[in-house]
Amino acid sequence: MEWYLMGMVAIIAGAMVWPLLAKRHAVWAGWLSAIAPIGIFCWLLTQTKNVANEVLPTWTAEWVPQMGISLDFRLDGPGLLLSMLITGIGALILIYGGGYLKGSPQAAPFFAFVQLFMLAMLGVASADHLLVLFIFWELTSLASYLLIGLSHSELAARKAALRALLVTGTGGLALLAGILILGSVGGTYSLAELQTKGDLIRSSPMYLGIFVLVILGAFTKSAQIPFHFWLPDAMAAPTPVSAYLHSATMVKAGVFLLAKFYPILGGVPIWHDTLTVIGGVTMLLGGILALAQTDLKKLLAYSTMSALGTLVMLLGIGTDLAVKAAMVFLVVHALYKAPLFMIAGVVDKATGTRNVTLLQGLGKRMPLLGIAAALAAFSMSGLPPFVGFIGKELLYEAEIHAGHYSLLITCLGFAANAINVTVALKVGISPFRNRGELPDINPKARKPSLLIGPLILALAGALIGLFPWLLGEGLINAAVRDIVSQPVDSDLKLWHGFSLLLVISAVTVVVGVVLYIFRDRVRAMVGLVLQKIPKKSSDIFDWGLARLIEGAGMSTRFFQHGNLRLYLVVVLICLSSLITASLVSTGFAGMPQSGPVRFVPVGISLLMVMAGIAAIRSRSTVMAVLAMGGIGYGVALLFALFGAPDLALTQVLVETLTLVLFALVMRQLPPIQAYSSTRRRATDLGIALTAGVALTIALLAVRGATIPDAERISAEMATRSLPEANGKNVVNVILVDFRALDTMGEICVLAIAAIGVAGLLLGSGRRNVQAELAIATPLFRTAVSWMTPLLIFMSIVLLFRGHNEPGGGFIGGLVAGAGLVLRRLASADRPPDAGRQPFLYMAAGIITALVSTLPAVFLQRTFMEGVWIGSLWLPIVGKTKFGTPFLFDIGVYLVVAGVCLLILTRLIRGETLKEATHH
Amino acid sequence: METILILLTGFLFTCGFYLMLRRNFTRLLIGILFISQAANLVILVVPGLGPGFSPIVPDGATRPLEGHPDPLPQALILTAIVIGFGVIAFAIVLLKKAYHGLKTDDLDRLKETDS
Amino acid sequence: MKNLWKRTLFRLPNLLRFLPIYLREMTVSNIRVAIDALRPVPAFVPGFVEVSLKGYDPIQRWEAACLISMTPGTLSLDLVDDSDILLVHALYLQDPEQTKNELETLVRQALGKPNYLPS
Amino acid sequence: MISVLTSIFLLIGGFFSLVAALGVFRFTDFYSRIHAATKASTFGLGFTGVAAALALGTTSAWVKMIAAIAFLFITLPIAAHLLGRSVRSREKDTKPHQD
Amino acid sequence: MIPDLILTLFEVMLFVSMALCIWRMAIGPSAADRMVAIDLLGLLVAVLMISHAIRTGDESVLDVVLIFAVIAFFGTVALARHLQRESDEPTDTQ
Amino acid sequence: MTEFPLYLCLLVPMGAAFLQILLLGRPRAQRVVAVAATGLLAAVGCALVAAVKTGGPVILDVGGWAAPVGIRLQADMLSALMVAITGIVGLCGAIHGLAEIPASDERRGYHPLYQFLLFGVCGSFLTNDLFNLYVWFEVMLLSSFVLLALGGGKAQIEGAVKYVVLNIVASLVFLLGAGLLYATLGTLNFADIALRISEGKGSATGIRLSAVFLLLAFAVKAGVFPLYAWLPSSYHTPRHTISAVFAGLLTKVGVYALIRTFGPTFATEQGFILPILWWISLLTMVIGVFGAASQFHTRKILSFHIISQIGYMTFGLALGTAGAFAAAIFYVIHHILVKTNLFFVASVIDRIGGGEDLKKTGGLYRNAPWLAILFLIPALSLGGIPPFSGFWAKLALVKEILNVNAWFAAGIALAVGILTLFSMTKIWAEAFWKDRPEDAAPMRPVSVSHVIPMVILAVGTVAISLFPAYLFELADIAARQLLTPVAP
Ligand code: NA
Ligand code: NA
Repeated sequence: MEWYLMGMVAIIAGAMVWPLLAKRHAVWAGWLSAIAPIGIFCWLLTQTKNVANEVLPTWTAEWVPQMGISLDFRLDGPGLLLSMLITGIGALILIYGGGYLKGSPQAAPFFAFVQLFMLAMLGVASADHLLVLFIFWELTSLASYLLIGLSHSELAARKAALRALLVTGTGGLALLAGILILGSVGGTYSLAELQTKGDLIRSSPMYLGIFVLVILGAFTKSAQIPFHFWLPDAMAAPTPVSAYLHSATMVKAGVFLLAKFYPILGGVPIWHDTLTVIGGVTMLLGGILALAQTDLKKLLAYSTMSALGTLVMLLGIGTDLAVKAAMVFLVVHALYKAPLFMIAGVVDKATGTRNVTLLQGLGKRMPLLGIAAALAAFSMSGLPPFVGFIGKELLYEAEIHAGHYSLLITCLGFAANAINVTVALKVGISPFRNRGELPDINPKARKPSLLIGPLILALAGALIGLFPWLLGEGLINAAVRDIVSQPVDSDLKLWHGFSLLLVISAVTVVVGVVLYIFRDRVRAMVGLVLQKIPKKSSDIFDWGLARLIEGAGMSTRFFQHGNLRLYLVVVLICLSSLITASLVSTGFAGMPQSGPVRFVPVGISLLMVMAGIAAIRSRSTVMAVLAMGGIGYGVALLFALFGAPDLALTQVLVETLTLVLFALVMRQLPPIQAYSSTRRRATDLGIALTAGVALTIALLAVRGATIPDAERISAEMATRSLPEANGKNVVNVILVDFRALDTMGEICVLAIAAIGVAGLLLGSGRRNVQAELAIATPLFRTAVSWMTPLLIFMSIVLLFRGHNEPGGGFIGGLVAGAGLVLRRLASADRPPDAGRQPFLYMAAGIITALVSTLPAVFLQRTFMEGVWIGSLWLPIVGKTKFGTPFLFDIGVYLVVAGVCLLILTRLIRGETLKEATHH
Repeated sequence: METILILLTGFLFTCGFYLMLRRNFTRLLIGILFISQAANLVILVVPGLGPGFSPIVPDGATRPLEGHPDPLPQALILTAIVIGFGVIAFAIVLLKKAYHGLKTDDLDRLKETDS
Repeated sequence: MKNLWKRTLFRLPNLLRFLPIYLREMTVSNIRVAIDALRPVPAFVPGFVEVSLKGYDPIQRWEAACLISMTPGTLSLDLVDDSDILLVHALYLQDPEQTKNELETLVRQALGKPNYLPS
Repeated sequence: MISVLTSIFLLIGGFFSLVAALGVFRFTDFYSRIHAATKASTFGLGFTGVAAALALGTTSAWVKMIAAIAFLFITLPIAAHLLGRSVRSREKDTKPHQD
Repeated sequence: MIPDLILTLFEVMLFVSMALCIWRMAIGPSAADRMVAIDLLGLLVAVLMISHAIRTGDESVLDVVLIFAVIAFFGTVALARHLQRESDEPTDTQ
Repeated sequence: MTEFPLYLCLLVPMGAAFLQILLLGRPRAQRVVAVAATGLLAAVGCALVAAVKTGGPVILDVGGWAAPVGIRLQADMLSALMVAITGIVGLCGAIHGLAEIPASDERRGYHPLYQFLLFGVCGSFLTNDLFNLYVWFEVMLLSSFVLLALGGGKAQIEGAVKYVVLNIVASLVFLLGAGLLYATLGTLNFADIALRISEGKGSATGIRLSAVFLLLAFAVKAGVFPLYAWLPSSYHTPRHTISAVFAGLLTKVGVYALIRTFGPTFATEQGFILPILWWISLLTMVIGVFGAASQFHTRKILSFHIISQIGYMTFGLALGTAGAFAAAIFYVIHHILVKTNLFFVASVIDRIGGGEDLKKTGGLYRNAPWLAILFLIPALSLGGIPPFSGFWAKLALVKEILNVNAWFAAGIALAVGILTLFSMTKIWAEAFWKDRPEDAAPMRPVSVSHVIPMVILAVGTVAISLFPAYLFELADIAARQLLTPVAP
């Protein structure tokens, strides 16, 4: 098995190497790339004995233990058979493809993707772990997508590739689901183990689900009705690809999968009925559709579909004989279909057309090709002594012994076989017959590499026909044995003697020939019938896809309408419903606990309500902004009233700064206009009220049961603040010590905001414009020249006292910032740009904050732990202890001051410059 | 007292929501400000209000007076206020810029970048 | 502005001497406003007067402006064209010339004679 | 004694605050409103501040309140100056402005 | 030590004052009027804080008052500036 | 000193931000710092993963105040993984930025903001404290606001308005949630919250209400249906570097917060929250992929995909089992790598293909076959094609879904997969396969800095694809540590 896997590695390595060569020397690339698959093929030949004797090559390695996935490979009968097709035909296709695509830009990707595909197929053929198998399975779809799209300039090719991908991809996902369920039911993903647990699976309630999902995977891959439509489209791929993927190997993967699952899922009526019916219908329909074609590749494609139907039907019948017939037919079909495809490609290349009604006389021009074509066609027609004859005999035998519907099945099979004969004649004989004028041949079509593949395969068909034991004892018996899970021992024979079968065979050929003779009339008739069919499955698929995309577009436009107001409405609705759901599910904890009502806050609340109503009702921008300021001051007052002086201070400062910001941009925003209709206003009010009421009830509910103070983490903070953190102002100690990390983030937020504001405003005016500031009156300047130093002084006092009394870095920084900005405002002679100064403040602040964390690190203490140096008595401030938390607070102070300075000066300057350029 | 202040915050929230749903930039901003004021107030009120003095250790004591208000929500609010200031400062300038770039302050006309 | 602090210190005694006058003026001013605010119809005769601050340096002008704003019925609005003429809004402007003189006297009382510094 | 004094100061402060607001509310033109706001409010805060300093009786309370009052003396006239000036410059430019 | 009645009386006076301010703010008519009103409102808030300090004896509130007295000026400056520059712009309409 | 790498994860971006502010106006130096700092962050992040793998969660009580009094930083495997991936994505973004970000943006503060963004993201991942998380969210959010609006294009500003407003509202809801939770439980530390809830402290109403507030806030940040609107409005508007880093990291911080909060912390609320999340996630998957299927603009397609994929991640959370958490964590890591990479590819498509409108671009397969490969790796991975990392992520998740016999959900998850693949093929077919239209905008040169990040991320994706066991192991550890929080 190692050789096999090393071969796979060689192939994937080749997929990376040979494309590089193929750009210039495609033929060489073809020959060289065939080495690896030929090597595997040879190794496979050595293994036939072992496999026949049930000594199966295996290999295993751990891969993803968490998912229960190991790289288990195991080459059983069907696997060996499929592997030989993949490598044998694959090698020839690579050689053929090198010749076919010489000089084409498609050559390089062809080699890359075909070898990727080959790897994937070898994986499918040999994987024992179902998920590993699935991985390779999906890779085949992917490779197929890329290969169908090789002629990607054409829309048709892109569409065909997409169809194939979507159909097989969807099937693949179904298969994955089936595998996962199967794995959980069977307790293992090992095919070998599962094959011994067939009874368990079949009796499981999940059986039907598994079955449906698995056959969905198989049917889409093997182009069974109604998923067949992607296959004829896939003929948009270059011929070597069609020959390999869409006739010999990939489409067989579905059949192969069914064969592998037969011991697990097979032998149940539903399996039998479904496969037989779908397979039979596909077989017949493929044949009939083939009759309507004139394009060589389309002809072959539909007949391939018919053959796939046959195979599925045989696995449905499920008798030993049917399975055997299936396995034989699998090989037979590959041996004639692949060469016919390749021949069709050469014909196309030689003459520039694939239309059978136009082609003739090629036999004289290309005799060797003609021989190969004839051999393959005879095999396809089921004439002795070709292997096709053996296949057909077995087919009929299986069909006749199919049980219940054997007569019907046989008739269906008869029809399909007869059509096969017709197709064979059309493809393999008709173009080569001489009916007068000989065509001109493109010399590019005369290359040994183009001929060797068809010849070898066609000859192999003849050879095996003559010596059927080549195939029988080793391969077929082993494959059938592993599918039906019991030893079989029957030889393949070319000659069964004169029997009913022979008669049927003969009649088949005769009917086929007759159909061929009247081919034009038949085609017209079938065409007429097909026209009557209103909707084909490809149409349904396209229609469905179009509706899906349309629906997707509609849903997207519905949800992503671009209206911010409605986005906010959605948020509010979600909020209200979540609150409602929570309250309904838990109920109220109790009536809200409320302390004694105090007169002042109640009054303030009433005034705030007044301001709020004013803000809503007024259409004056100034009014709205001032009302907002009023509310802010009210909140500050409430903070002060409930023992939060630090908060009140911060709130007052921030509120003022916000007011200043608004004042600076207000003029550049338009006056408030009444955009909304009255009705919409009413709706909005309703929504706002709903959300507001829900929120209020939620808050009251939470207030109904809060945790006692003593159990809060703050209790410990209050106790430890002075003794351990050397600060009397617990709030400040929390900010710079207990939760200094919050503050660290917070100063960053401020710095970011400042940089953002500066960035947004950068370049919003010309540089070096001298603008006289209307506000910088002499009186104001004089006043400010007093105030700035005072404010800075106060800010420093606030900073130093912060640890013990209201104040601290933030508050101090805000005051300092206000002072600095005032000074800028008052300077009449230049625009108030602070230049790099605020950035330096910010940087200095951040580095100070960072440095304050270092002593602890150097002293081997915890990150950001306070390190205290000693205490100092300062005027006004009093006795204060100094340590890293204080240093940290200085950092905060610097950042905040820098931020205020940057934001405000940039705003003022942007505005001023705009003014200056306006006039 | 808490109940009354919760009702007040509810009122502020409602005002804020309503203002936010208007189509003007200015009202949107003011709506956001209302909501953030209310949110700050909520954090102070819901855990319970103090009697009026602050959580500062008096001279000679080792911990704040008995019955002091919870200092932690105060610290949280302080952080939230400052962060809110940064955010609002940016938002104000952004909307100013938006008005200059898009030549409208009607939010309903901002539909170019969606699907 | 360099000598701001020095000059301020230099003038401190002057300022302290002036404080009582200032407080008196303010009290009167406030009572008048109070009366008018409580009256059914305020007895205003509003108007503007221009007070000359010629010879005073910027700080003194500022002091003068503050002083005038805090005196009864008058409010400093602006230095006209940023010069040394202070525009004052008065509430009880029966006689503009008299008001102007009163104000200029008040300023001189408070700030001393102008230095006639070159401006 | 101190409490009586405090009470009196407090009430005077309240009274002048009320006067300021009444003025702003009742006076008919902008200039008279700003007159009221500037003068009476200084007194309002001044008296109340002294009352607080008396009531608390600490040095720091006195320092803070005197500083606050001093600041008001500096800032309020300038604020009035700025507001009044801008209104006047508007009146010069345009006809009386309705907001 | 200060009679509760006096304090309450004081606070009522302040409330009335503040309500009047808000009223003026709401009715305008000019932006300058509204600004004067908010200016005064800020100051009244500070005054009310002082009474709280008297009630509780907690001096820390006085720091807020001090800063308030200083910083309110800053707001006025910006508002006045807005007013000044608004003169040549389209104005708010009621 | 085992916690050394832990706080280095914060010090590095913050120190870098400091340097970048100092160096404003000196772009060369800034660029060096940007790459060096992000590289260092990536290295430190990986070191942290290694440290956690060998020694268990790394815990640091900041300032020496033992949690829950102080803020605890905690690097369990989940956090460490997220930080490491943040470093890697940050490095890639920094390199891509070298080629893309114009000098004008650098003057506007791109470099410090970028570092601040990473700072916020790392902080969010490392903190074990609810309010501290709020602060980190804000750091991250505000820098993202600015980065989004940087450059000030019309579309950018418009997108930024929606992004900013909706995210501000979400932040306020978060703040409320944190406040209510503190009122109810008296603590902010995650582990302590879990402990107190399990001890039966706090009112059920309070706990539930704060839980739904947090749910709403994180759902907006994560971009979950129907709260994702800000994302497709804005993510396609800024510079590619910026949208790539956003696409990789930002929503995932929301997902991370959801996992952290509703995984172990609000254990008792799972019965209430997870069913909601269950349906929401399914809708997110579907509506998101519908959006992607209907668009014809590379970054819009990719943006809608983010939403769809978020649905998978939150569904992992909604399942509520350790295995599903592991799957969700795996999914997050995979998606960050892949999605960032796809945005980088979109950047190069924009340059070579002449725009982002798929109808007006093409011919890349012929013009830039290397780009085809670099696109296919993340695209196939996103589409869930085996054996790429996206397949493993979906496989793990679907397995968990099937474990609870949720057939419908499994069906949706798989069906959305095929639509994902469909919309990826749209980019492939239009931009790569289709011939270049005559009127396509001219090609612009591509520099090495455009390509290096794609290669780094593609190598990462391939590594996860071929050796998923390593990441699964880490995800398993992460899920287990997540569900057994270290007691405060
Ligand atoms: Na976000
Ligand atoms: Na994202």
